[in-house]
Amino acid sequence: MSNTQIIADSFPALHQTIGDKRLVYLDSAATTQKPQCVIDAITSYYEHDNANIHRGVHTLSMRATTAYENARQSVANLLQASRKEEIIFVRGATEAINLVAQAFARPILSVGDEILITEMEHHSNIVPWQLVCEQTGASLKVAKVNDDGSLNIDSFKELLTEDTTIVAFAHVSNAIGTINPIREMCALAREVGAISVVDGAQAVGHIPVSMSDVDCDFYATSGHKMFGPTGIGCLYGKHALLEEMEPWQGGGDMILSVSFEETTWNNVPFKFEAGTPNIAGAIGLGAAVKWIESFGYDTMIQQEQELLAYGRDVLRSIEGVTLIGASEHNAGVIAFTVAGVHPHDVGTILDHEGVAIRTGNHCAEPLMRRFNLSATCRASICVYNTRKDLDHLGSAVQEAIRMLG
Amino acid sequence: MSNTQIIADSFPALHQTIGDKRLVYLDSAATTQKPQCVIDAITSYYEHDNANIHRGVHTLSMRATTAYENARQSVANLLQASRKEEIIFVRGATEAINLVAQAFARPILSVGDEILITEMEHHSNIVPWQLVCEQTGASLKVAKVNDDGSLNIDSFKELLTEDTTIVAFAHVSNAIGTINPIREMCALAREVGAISVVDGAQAVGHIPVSMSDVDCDFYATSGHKMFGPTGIGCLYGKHALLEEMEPWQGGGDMILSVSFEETTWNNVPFKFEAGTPNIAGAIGLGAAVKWIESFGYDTMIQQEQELLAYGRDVLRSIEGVTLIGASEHNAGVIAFTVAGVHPHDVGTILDHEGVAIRTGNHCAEPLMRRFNLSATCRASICVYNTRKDLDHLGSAVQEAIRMLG
Amino acid sequence: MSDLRELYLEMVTDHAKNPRHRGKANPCDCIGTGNNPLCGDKIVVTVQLQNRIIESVKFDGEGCAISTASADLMAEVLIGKSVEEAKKIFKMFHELVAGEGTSDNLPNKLAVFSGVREFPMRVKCATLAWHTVIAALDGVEDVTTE
Amino acid sequence: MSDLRELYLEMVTDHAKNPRHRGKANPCDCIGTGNNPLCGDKIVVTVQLQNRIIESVKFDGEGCAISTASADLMAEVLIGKSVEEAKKIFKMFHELVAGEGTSDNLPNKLAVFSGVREFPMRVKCATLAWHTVIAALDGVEDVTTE
Ligand SMILES: Cc1ncc(COP(=O)(O)O)c(C=O)c1O
Ligand SMILES: Cc1ncc(COP(=O)(O)O)c(C=O)c1O
Repeated sequence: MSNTQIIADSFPALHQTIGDKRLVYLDSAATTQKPQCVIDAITSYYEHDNANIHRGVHTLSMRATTAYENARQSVANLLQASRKEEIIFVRGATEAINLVAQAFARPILSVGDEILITEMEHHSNIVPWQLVCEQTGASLKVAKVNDDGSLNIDSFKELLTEDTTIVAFAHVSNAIGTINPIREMCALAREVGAISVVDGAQAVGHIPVSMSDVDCDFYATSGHKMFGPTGIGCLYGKHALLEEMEPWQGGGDMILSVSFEETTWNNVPFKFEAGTPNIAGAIGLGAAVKWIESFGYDTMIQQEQELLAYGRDVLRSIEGVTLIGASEHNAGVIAFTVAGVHPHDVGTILDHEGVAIRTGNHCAEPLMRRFNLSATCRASICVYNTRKDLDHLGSAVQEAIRMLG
Repeated sequence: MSNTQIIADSFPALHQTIGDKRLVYLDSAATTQKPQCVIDAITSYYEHDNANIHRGVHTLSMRATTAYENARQSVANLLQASRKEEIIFVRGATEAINLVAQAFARPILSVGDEILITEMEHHSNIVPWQLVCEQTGASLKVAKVNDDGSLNIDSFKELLTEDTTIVAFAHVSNAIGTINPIREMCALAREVGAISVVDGAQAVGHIPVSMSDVDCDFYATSGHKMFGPTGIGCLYGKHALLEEMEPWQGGGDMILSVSFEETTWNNVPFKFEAGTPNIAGAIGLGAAVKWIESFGYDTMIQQEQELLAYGRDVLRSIEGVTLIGASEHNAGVIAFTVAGVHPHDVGTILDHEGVAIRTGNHCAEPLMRRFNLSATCRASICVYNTRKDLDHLGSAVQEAIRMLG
Repeated sequence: MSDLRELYLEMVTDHAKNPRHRGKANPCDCIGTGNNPLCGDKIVVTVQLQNRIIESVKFDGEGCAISTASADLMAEVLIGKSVEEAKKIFKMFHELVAGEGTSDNLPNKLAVFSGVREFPMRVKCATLAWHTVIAALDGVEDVTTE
Repeated sequence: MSDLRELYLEMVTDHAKNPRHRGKANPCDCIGTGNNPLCGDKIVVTVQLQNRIIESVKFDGEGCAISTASADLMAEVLIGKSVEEAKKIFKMFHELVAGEGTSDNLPNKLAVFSGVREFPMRVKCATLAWHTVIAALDGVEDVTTE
């Protein structure tokens, strides 16, 4: 049995038909499907260990606490963080970035400070900075994107100045798949004394990510995009920065002691995990990390790159199809348009053929505008996809052209 | 088969032994166990419908969106909100209260404004207000608690003045179980023009809660305390207030349109749900609501009150045991101390007997201080408990006294 | 599985490809902007009124086949109708595409959208122009179908 | 299931009930405050030093049996030891209760805490006083075991 077959077998949701067509899931950039081991970890937690954590003396609470903290360690290992306390569990990349914007940036920003982002950011890495700019008087700068979808590094360098306090950018673009040279970008940020925030939502689970190598200050991830459950994600932060920061939310577990006169914060990472966290989510994420590790990034990259090249060929060979921002260093995301057929109609027709893609602005309106588009079609690839899936994509697109083109 | 048996059967985690003792779970105020239907709803979502919501044209995305929005409707029905848009999905009660403190209170508070809370609040309903007081210069007032654990309503009335901007209090105390007269308290708040925020974490799933009856402005709940999954909860807010408020977090789904010059917020409730939400969590919560409804509050109250009375009797009959704050209007929470045995040791010995209770300050340090205690034991009752469970509690406490008393 | 051909009837694709009412009403008595974040589409609807009778409806902006055809056929149908009639028609149209009503009392041309009921994700496309024109008539500027 | 009697040995319960070293060292050369949010306990440890030799250790505050007995026996063991020896003993003690080491090289009296290793939730109780005294010796004021 092929590697691909083994993988496909362990994802229950992939084994279904849409109408009378086999499901071809090419929307993993929106959310990945979950391997059985992740689903089982959640079920098993609820069926055997369910309890609140950290404050309990009883056995279930101890088991739940251990499982939750082991998940933190697993994530720390996967990301090659130097210690598990650098991993804060949040709802997802969006909350992670908002946490940095509010708890780290807001207190230190004022008029004259600049935040540098790029034209290819997801709304989640734009709006939190717009909000904090409005709150503090800081201003937002935007580095340009080249026609091929790669970052215009000259524009980035030009806008990176002594006034730049924070630099925030995607590791991998969700809309077009560009892989940014984040190590170099973080180094450039450090040179001007700026703090780097990397939006890794689309990277983890696809390409290796190492905090010790990248040397960024913050890194945001979403569990549901790396084979884990919804409602869980991580913020990595350098320990020294996390220590300095004030908490963001207040509540249980994030304090050492509360009186009406004075409240003492708990240690990192608990200081940032107010209230009962998504315990089952963290445990499911831990299982997802184990799955990624057992599969191995080498195989992953090789398969996804191979499928990316194949998928691009399939689409390029169809008259009327234009690929958008198909850069050289690209993850498995193929953005395209079809002449004469609106992406939304393409999406409906593809769905009818069993092919699930995403259409629209992909929460990246400014990037769409950069390419003079209001919407695109996006097929995103994951290890469980096959060449056959991309063949289906191709024939479904041809069907769309036949119907409406 | 008795009602109680039927319930007990549908909670898989309750069917286990701790060492060689049957598990007696009396820690439901920390988190409730989950009925099989909730676990199945989560599993089924991941195995069949898993997709990101709101922006997809394909079938899975449509199914996921429908299930997620149906869950919102279910919660709205359970809470008797006037429309489903008044329900915002959050991580839990803690995040709900922080959302109100930051997105509603922070922009309107300034020096001279007062926030009134009570001595029996959970840290999650204290610290967010302390933070916002520090940020705005507003000040925190604290209504007293009587010796029997009930709210001192005179103190509450006295502290409620024209300067009071926000009043925040628990529906049910997690530490001692007091049920507060929230309808009356909200009416008093309205009289002075204050906004009422009710912390309902311990109420929903135990006693009926009706927004249309209570007429509060905000109401916070945690899914994991009402038979639902971890990582999900709701903030109810009056529609007009939610409309007025600025968003709290920025990201995907909470905006209508983003440009670097201007960003337009989405409608309520999406404005407050930035990023991919806990989709599986919301769907699981929807299933929990269905479970509560099918069980019915009448039966629930009757059973819990009966068990409360029985449990109090069991403990009162043991020499050396003192009940703490055992008020007349009480939910199924029994707080107690054992002469000569520290609560933490009680907890360990009970665990050894299979009895799971919580010990410590229960995230209610100020209340502990009010009773001159640093910690208590807390047995909390849920519909799946039985008299036999409470008999076990009694004999385990006697064992603790034998060993250390 | 529902049939795609019920959604993309020839009349729909024809109006989508060759809309007759693109542009801006002149004079323009009211204007509305609609937004469907799902498609990334925006539409501007302009109306010329005379004594609360619609003289002309025009729309502009890019959209999918369903929303374009719907806007165009809406314009066709609304000309000569009173504001009140327009609202009544919208109500019935909404019920039709949401699967809660029939096309019995609707202007004939709108019946081609019956197929939308089988595609719930497309209901917003079919109703965007309608929401927008009603908002324009009510004097509200921005609407969204999400 | 581990045996409770291994946790609550007679020596432990005796020192918990009748601690010999409650109070405040006088003169007090260093002081530390420890905090175990799990029990809601707080402990204050005071130390009298003479040329980096511990002359006296006292503790105050309320705690569970394990943390009280551990504080009391710690005080007993540390008297006469150098700061460096104290740190070494703590390291071994921590390994013992965390289940990573044995009591072989530990002062005899501390061996009674071997049972703690079977109760992971109680490790923090057994080490609170130790963390606090080390912090006091290092000049750090507040510690927590969470
Ligand atoms: C690049 C990027 N950043 C951030 C996010 C936001 O992630 P989430 O919605 O899980 O918070 C996404 C998800 O779409 C993304 O693709
Ligand atoms: C009364 C009360 N309020 C708030 C909370 C906080 O809930 P969560 O930890 O689920 O955010 C709790 C939970 O312990 C509680 O009992």
